[in-house]
Amino acid sequence: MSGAVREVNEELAREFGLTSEEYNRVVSIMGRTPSFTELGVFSVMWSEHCSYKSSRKWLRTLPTTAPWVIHGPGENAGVVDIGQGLAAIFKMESHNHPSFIEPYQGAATGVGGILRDVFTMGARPVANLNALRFGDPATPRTREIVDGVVRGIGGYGNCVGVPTVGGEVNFHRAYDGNPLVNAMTVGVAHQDKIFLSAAAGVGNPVVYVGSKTGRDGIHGATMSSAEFDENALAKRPTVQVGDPFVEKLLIEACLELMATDAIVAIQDMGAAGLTSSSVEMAGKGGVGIDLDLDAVPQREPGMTAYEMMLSESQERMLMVLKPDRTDIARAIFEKWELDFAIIGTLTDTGHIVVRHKGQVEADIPLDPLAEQAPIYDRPRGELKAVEPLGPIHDPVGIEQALIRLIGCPDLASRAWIWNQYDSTVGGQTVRRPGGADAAIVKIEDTSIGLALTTDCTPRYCQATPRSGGAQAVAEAWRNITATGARPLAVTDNLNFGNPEKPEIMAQFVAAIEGMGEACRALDFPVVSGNVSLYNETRGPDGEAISILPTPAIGGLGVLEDVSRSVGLGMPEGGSLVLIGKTDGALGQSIWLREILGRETGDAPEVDLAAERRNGDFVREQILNGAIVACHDVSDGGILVAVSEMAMAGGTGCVLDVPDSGMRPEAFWFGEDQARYLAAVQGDGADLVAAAQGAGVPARVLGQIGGDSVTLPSGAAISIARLKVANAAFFPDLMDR
Amino acid sequence: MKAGIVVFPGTNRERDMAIALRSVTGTAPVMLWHGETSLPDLDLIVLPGGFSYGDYLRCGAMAAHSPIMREIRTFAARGGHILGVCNGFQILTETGLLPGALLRNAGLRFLSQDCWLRVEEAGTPFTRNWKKGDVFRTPLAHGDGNYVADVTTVDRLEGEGLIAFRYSDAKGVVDVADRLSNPNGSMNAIAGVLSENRRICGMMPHPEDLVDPLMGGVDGRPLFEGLVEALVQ
Amino acid sequence: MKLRVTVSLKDGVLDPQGKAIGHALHTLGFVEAGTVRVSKVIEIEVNSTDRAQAEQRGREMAEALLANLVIEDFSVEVVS
Amino acid sequence: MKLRVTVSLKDGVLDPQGKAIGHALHTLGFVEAGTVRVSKVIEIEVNSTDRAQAEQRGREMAEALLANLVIEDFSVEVVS
Ligand SMILES: Nc1ncnc2c1ncn2[C@@H]1O[C@H](COP(=O)(O)OP(=O)(O)O)[C@@H](O)[C@H]1O
Ligand SMILES: [Mg+2]
Repeated sequence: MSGAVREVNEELAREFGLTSEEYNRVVSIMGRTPSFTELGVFSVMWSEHCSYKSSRKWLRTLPTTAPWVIHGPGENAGVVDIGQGLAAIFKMESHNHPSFIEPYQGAATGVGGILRDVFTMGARPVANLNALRFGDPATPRTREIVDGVVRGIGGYGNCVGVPTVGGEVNFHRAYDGNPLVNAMTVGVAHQDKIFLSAAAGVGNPVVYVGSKTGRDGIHGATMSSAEFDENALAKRPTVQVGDPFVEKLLIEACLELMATDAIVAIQDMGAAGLTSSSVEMAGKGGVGIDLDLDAVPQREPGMTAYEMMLSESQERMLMVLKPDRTDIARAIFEKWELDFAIIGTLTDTGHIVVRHKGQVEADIPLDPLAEQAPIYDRPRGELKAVEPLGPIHDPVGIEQALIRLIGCPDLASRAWIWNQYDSTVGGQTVRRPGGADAAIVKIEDTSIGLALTTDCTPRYCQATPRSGGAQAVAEAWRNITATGARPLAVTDNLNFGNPEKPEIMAQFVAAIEGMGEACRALDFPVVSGNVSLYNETRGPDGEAISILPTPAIGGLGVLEDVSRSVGLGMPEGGSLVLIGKTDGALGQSIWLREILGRETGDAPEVDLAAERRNGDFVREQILNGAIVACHDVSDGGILVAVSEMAMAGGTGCVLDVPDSGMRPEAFWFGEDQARYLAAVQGDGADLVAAAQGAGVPARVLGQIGGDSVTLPSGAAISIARLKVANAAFFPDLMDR
Repeated sequence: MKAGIVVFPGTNRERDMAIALRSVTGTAPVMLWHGETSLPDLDLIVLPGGFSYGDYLRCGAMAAHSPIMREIRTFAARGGHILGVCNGFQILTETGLLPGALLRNAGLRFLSQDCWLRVEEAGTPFTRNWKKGDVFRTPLAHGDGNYVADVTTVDRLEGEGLIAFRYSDAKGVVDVADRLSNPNGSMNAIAGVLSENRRICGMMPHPEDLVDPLMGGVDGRPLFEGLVEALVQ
Repeated sequence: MKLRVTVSLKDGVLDPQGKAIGHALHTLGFVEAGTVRVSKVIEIEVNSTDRAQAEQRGREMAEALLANLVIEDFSVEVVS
Repeated sequence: MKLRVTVSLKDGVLDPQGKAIGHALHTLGFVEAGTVRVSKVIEIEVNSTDRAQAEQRGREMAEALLANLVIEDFSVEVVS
């Protein structure tokens, strides 16, 4: 998309991503043909990315409140009360399309963007996480993308000095042409020092800070809402480059300014840059805004109004200041060697007026721009029927299957990835990646710990979107619970295909219904999130391939006393207890896929009442000291979970379970939900009895000790062997 | 012990360092802004980790020219004690206060993991609470920690006992070619070096991130406790 | 024979490193320094006697590996 | 006027990046590739009309900041 001004008509509007009907609505709002810049503003504000036009109706069905929720969706990030007058501020956001085009910069700027959403509210970022989905690992392009994305996330996060403490990774060919890069940031602020984005005070100055504006990423917002096709690579010049050094300065400068009382409102310039930040700030505050683009710090000569309004140059923020405080603010930004410019004022006109070189380039009434934004109730089709599970046989045996599962792309050790992320900077990381089901970060100068996780099992969502959506929420809740923390709230990142296809819309709605149900049952409201649609690739043969539906959940929990958290590693002696009911659900299991090569059957059933009961029991037993190590049972089932605990702590386990009458592979590798493995001192009888009293199924699974995982058959699989099998995948793929 | 921590644009481990120092001294160290042209009365100056100036051009190159570095040279010339960790070590080599240079990690990737360090020189203010040959664990987090110096310099460091720490395995075995125990490929597995007067120490790993059992151990504490004992007379 | 492949950021693409260097030069008193851009030069010894062919191979190397064509341009010279 | 300062690792200092690129080129089938060395080129627009003086200033910039003489060599050209 060039910056050259062209004649405005319906054809241009369509190039900008508006439908004919949407264009007609623009003309009627304006009462005339819009200018080139005005059309640009409408097209980005009404893009899927900014307007949520296909998803809004359904997002509204999610529960968003709880006594501890301070700000739910609608602000830059969600805010929850974590005690002692403090708040956790967090959000997750996608950078899928940019990361396919330029993996390093796409992922890096994704991290930069989500950091800004959090510190713009007054929080110091204390942790980053990322949820990644890549294509078939056998293809060279997947390797390039993995390499670039991991380097990009590390390159940005390490430099800004925010520890990257967790995340998740899956591989599936459905992501071949469309990887998913979802980044999450968590920050901490004082509850009485939270900054919002609604502008106020006619006459107040509008101030631009950060980096200069270049021609980066113009029309990024519309691009990220467009399907991918063979021409995707031709759209390359819109790639933005991140500067984490400037971001670090921006964090420090903003936090320093926030300690004074100069700021009326503040918002990062994210997608659709100056347009969305100014329109949203003025719109939320019910005021008008005049912008003078001559004052905008510019990196390149000859930029047009259109280009400046749509530029997605990184590391920029927009603020409304108290007029008598601009000098204080200027001094702070100059100290940090950042640009600072007064580029406008708030007005009472209710319009956004954009001036450049003596011309009015845009004059748009804000109310209709927001209120008449399109919102669609897109038709929903039938969900694809699930392929029946089919007959089960075990061609390899339990021991062999375990070695294969523990080394497969979805279960192999992720150390190769997290070893490239600084997870300790800040000196507050209590449980690092791989150390517990959720990362634990202490809040400096307090005893409070935050438990953080991201979760989603796309293959379940593909098979049964409703229970897949519920399962993603339940697993996040369970992972937090397994550390002893109390789950508080979630942020989500809903990654789906083309919503104009009825079957995709059906998936989307079913997944949200499942999520909502789980959030309600678990008192785990959604406080922020992001939607990424049109995640499809059109191959050269014209066939559109949609990603697996991937509603990634970012969960946050709190520990009043962080020293009570538990990790995965089992201490020598004592017993391992299985909490929760085992029916041997093999549908959509990893065992089925890796051993029988099938992706069939229903996803495991999610019994939310059992989740709640079992989880509340486990948390109580962790906090009272009975459970000394804990791990939820998820991908790969019981035996994989036992092996993960054994590898984490270097202590094995002798498994001793009577024949249940169930097929052994179903017992050991089935993926029934709502289950935990709990390590206790002694023989486990006390915990089993306590569980019985609470109506929670529990049984002793074995005795902890030794350097092997020993099966009831007597077969001993050494931890050393497990580790070799587990460690190989990433280095073999990436460093060969 | 009066300690000061220098903050450059892009420094990001100053808080970690402050926590570690405060936990052994009981008082908060002072933060020193890179633009300052005079120093308060101090027993110890710490150049902490991070990405001063984004690590652009070469790690530590731009910070080495900050106004405060002139004062720090004077402080060093008067026999002051200086600890440089990670980016701080890089800055010390860029200013010439310590010999050698730090290149890209041999594997060309950023590394964030625990490593083992073997104490090579006991009895310095930085190592007095260890014995020669002691092994301790510490996190490292860097992209450019591959220590190099010309052969003459390395021979001199080795000969004069100016190698403070070497990367090793958990048992203290050093194997320069082994990427598991010498992760960044440093020459002679050198992880930390001393100035001739042994009052300046630069090291890549982060002992300041392992001073609290909650964070997984206290292996880094002896360094800070030793400094307090050495510098409070 | 030796190939020299120069890889630079495309015009208009932000060069954070160049920006920081320019700033540092100013601080050091090199006030005449204006825009700074940083490029990479990759010198490759090649076993070849045909200059034109070597240059062609250099271009192929740049496209396949040395340059990221999304944000970078390159040029190839045969220098000896 | 534009200065071009080329900064390369001294002979004898191992260049891990060059080594990795050489290895990758081989993997991609560029079997003719021998030793690979990577250098940095820093281009600086300068406000000057005197070539010799500009070059002199370029050398000063390199010595002061752009090169680390412990491990690197540099050369300076005035290119326009
Ligand atoms: N899937 C979702 N669930 C809940 N809230 C959402 C979801 N998607 C977006 N939101 C909320 O909508 C608002 C706008 O989101 P977004 O446009 O992504 O923010 P930004 O402008 O910072 O990029 C935010 O408050 C966000 O938390
Ligand atoms: Mg925002």
